[in-house]
Amino acid sequence: MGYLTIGCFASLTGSMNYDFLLRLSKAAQRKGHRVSIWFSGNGSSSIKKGQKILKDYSHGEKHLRELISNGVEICVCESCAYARGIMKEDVIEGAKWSAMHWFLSKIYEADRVLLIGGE
Amino acid sequence: MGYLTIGCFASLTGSMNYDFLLRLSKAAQRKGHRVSIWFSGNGSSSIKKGQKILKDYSHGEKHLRELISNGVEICVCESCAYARGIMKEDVIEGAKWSAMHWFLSKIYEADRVLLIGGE
Amino acid sequence: MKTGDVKLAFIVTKLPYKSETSRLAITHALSYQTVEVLLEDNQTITPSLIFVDEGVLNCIKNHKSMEHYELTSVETHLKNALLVEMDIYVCKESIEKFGVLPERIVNAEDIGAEKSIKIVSKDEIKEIIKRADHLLYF
Amino acid sequence: MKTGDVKLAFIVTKLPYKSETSRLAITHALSYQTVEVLLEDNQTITPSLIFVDEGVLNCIKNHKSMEHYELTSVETHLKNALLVEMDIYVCKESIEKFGVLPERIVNAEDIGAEKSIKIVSKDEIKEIIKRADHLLYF
Amino acid sequence: MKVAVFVSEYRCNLNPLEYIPAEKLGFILVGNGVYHAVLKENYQDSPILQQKGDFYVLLEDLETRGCETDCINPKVKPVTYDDLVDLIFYEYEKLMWLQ
Amino acid sequence: MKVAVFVSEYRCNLNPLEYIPAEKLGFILVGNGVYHAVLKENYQDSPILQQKGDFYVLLEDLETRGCETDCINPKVKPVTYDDLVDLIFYEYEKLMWLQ
Repeated sequence: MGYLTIGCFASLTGSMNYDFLLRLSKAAQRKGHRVSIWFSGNGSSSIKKGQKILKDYSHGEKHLRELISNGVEICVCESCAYARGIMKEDVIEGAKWSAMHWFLSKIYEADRVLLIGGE
Repeated sequence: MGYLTIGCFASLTGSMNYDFLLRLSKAAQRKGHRVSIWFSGNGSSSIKKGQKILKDYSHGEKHLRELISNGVEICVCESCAYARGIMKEDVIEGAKWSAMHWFLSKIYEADRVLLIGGE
Repeated sequence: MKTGDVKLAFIVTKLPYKSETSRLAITHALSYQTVEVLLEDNQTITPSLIFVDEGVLNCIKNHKSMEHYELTSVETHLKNALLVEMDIYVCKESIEKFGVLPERIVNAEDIGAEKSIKIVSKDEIKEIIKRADHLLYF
Repeated sequence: MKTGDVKLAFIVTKLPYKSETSRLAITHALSYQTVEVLLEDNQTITPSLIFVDEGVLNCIKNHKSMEHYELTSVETHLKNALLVEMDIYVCKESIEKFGVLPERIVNAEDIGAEKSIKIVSKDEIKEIIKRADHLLYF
Repeated sequence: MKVAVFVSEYRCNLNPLEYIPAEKLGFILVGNGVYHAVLKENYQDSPILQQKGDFYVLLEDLETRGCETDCINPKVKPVTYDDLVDLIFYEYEKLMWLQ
Repeated sequence: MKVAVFVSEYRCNLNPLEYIPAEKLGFILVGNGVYHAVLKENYQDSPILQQKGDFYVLLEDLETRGCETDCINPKVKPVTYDDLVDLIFYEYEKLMWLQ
């Protein structure tokens, strides 16, 4: 099976790019592929725990937790998170907290790389 | 003097629209005008306290506090904030927490209205 | 103190779902219903909700966002706006430009509302905008 | 286990400052310097940083973002990349299209770096991209 | 090089496509990119569909926006998320997200 | 109606401008909108500068991007944040943010 590394720079709420990422990762994982996800830029707010589920807004926490429990590696850019007032203890359990080289190291191993932009 | 009501839908970090809002509000307030600011959509994360100041990222907390202490009214959309995992107690002191009709009521009184978009 | 009615034009120029833009335009317009708690008795706000250019694509029926993404559709918000009899306008030239047939636009009858979305010309929209006290371009 | 060198093309197509896009392209490319802590001895990464289309406007000198907005400039990141001798390419056709003179582009001499930004043709850029193992379009 | 380009916007700058050295190019229409598959602005195919390559549209995103599958341009093949995964791993080698 | 249009992007959809019933129109170039004031893409003025109206560019944003003030198109008047406030209150009545 293959290995897909995704970089997500899109913001959490209201951006369907983030919803796309969650669905694509689930589908890839379900088909037996390995998946790693790097959250950077405005994407870094996605890993905050305690997001209220309002039906008017994308709510990814449930999906992220499911991905993590199924073996998908998820990591957030520590400086991007800090700059948004998100501390290490705010991050959902099982998500990693690292510097940008984490993403590069996952790209090293990957068969396919998709960078989802933030604009 | 005049009264300017601004709606800010742009996200905090990396969006220079937010920096524009801060500078424009300061200039208007300095010239003796009344200013109200409504944060909605991705703009709602701007009012989170404890934002780390990193020189690579826009950091508005200091400017928001200054605006508030100079009499600028600042309010965040409660449902937009909730959806991002931001609770009422996370909001910087002096910022208001209300529903969308707050913005409309400030528009009612305003001489000029500027809605800064979030795309 | 200002009194009387203030007319607001909420003008949607963006596509649905890329961001929250069009959704927030509708929900902000809808909030006029409760704004009286913050106004005096002789103060009122009247919103118009206007879809132009790509914004008209918000008004197509049968959004399946809840099924696929567990997300309230823009269509649902639009129907809420119809149910409270807000004035809603869609630009005729824009739907023609994109090849959207008028019957594909959300309509009041489907939900038993009294007031329909009006498909009007660009010139009529300019007249409505001209009468507004403030413009809110989303 | 994979060994050897992996070539990454960081391709910047966006303007500076609207969002963090171009800044993050450079800082992510720069992080190759410390990635060895996460790799084995026989594994290396070599980035190229490539500016095309509107992206070339990131490479203009004398950004005053710190003076006006207390914000590190994209130019500073670019100079850091030059100081560590990263390969940086700017599309010749793009700077010509926007009427930017080559002397307005950040250069190594100004900061005492050895390696300069290279202004190269679109065809050369396609060759560099062709040799990359992965593409990162920012 | 076989490159899959994800198109998630309706208005997008196509200039970056000129720098892709691809023998095989596929366009995957997702998000608001699905409108390229169904709209005929001023009676014309979208500039994306005038590119040389194969075209796919994500059904879930099409339906989210109320677009009907019988309006899909005949150049474009409807796909699901599961199909996308196969395209990524078995049909293309490099991926690009067009903004 | 006197309308000031804030332009904060370099690539932007100008169609919404067709719906503004303005007797007097001003374009205020801020953020990445400042490039309209200084670039001549393919030797031409930006489509924004080809609109009918007055043009202003925010100096702080121009300098942030390394653009030189002697390159400002003669159609465009450089302004500061303080000037902007006066434009908003004394020259125009309605404001629009073009995205």
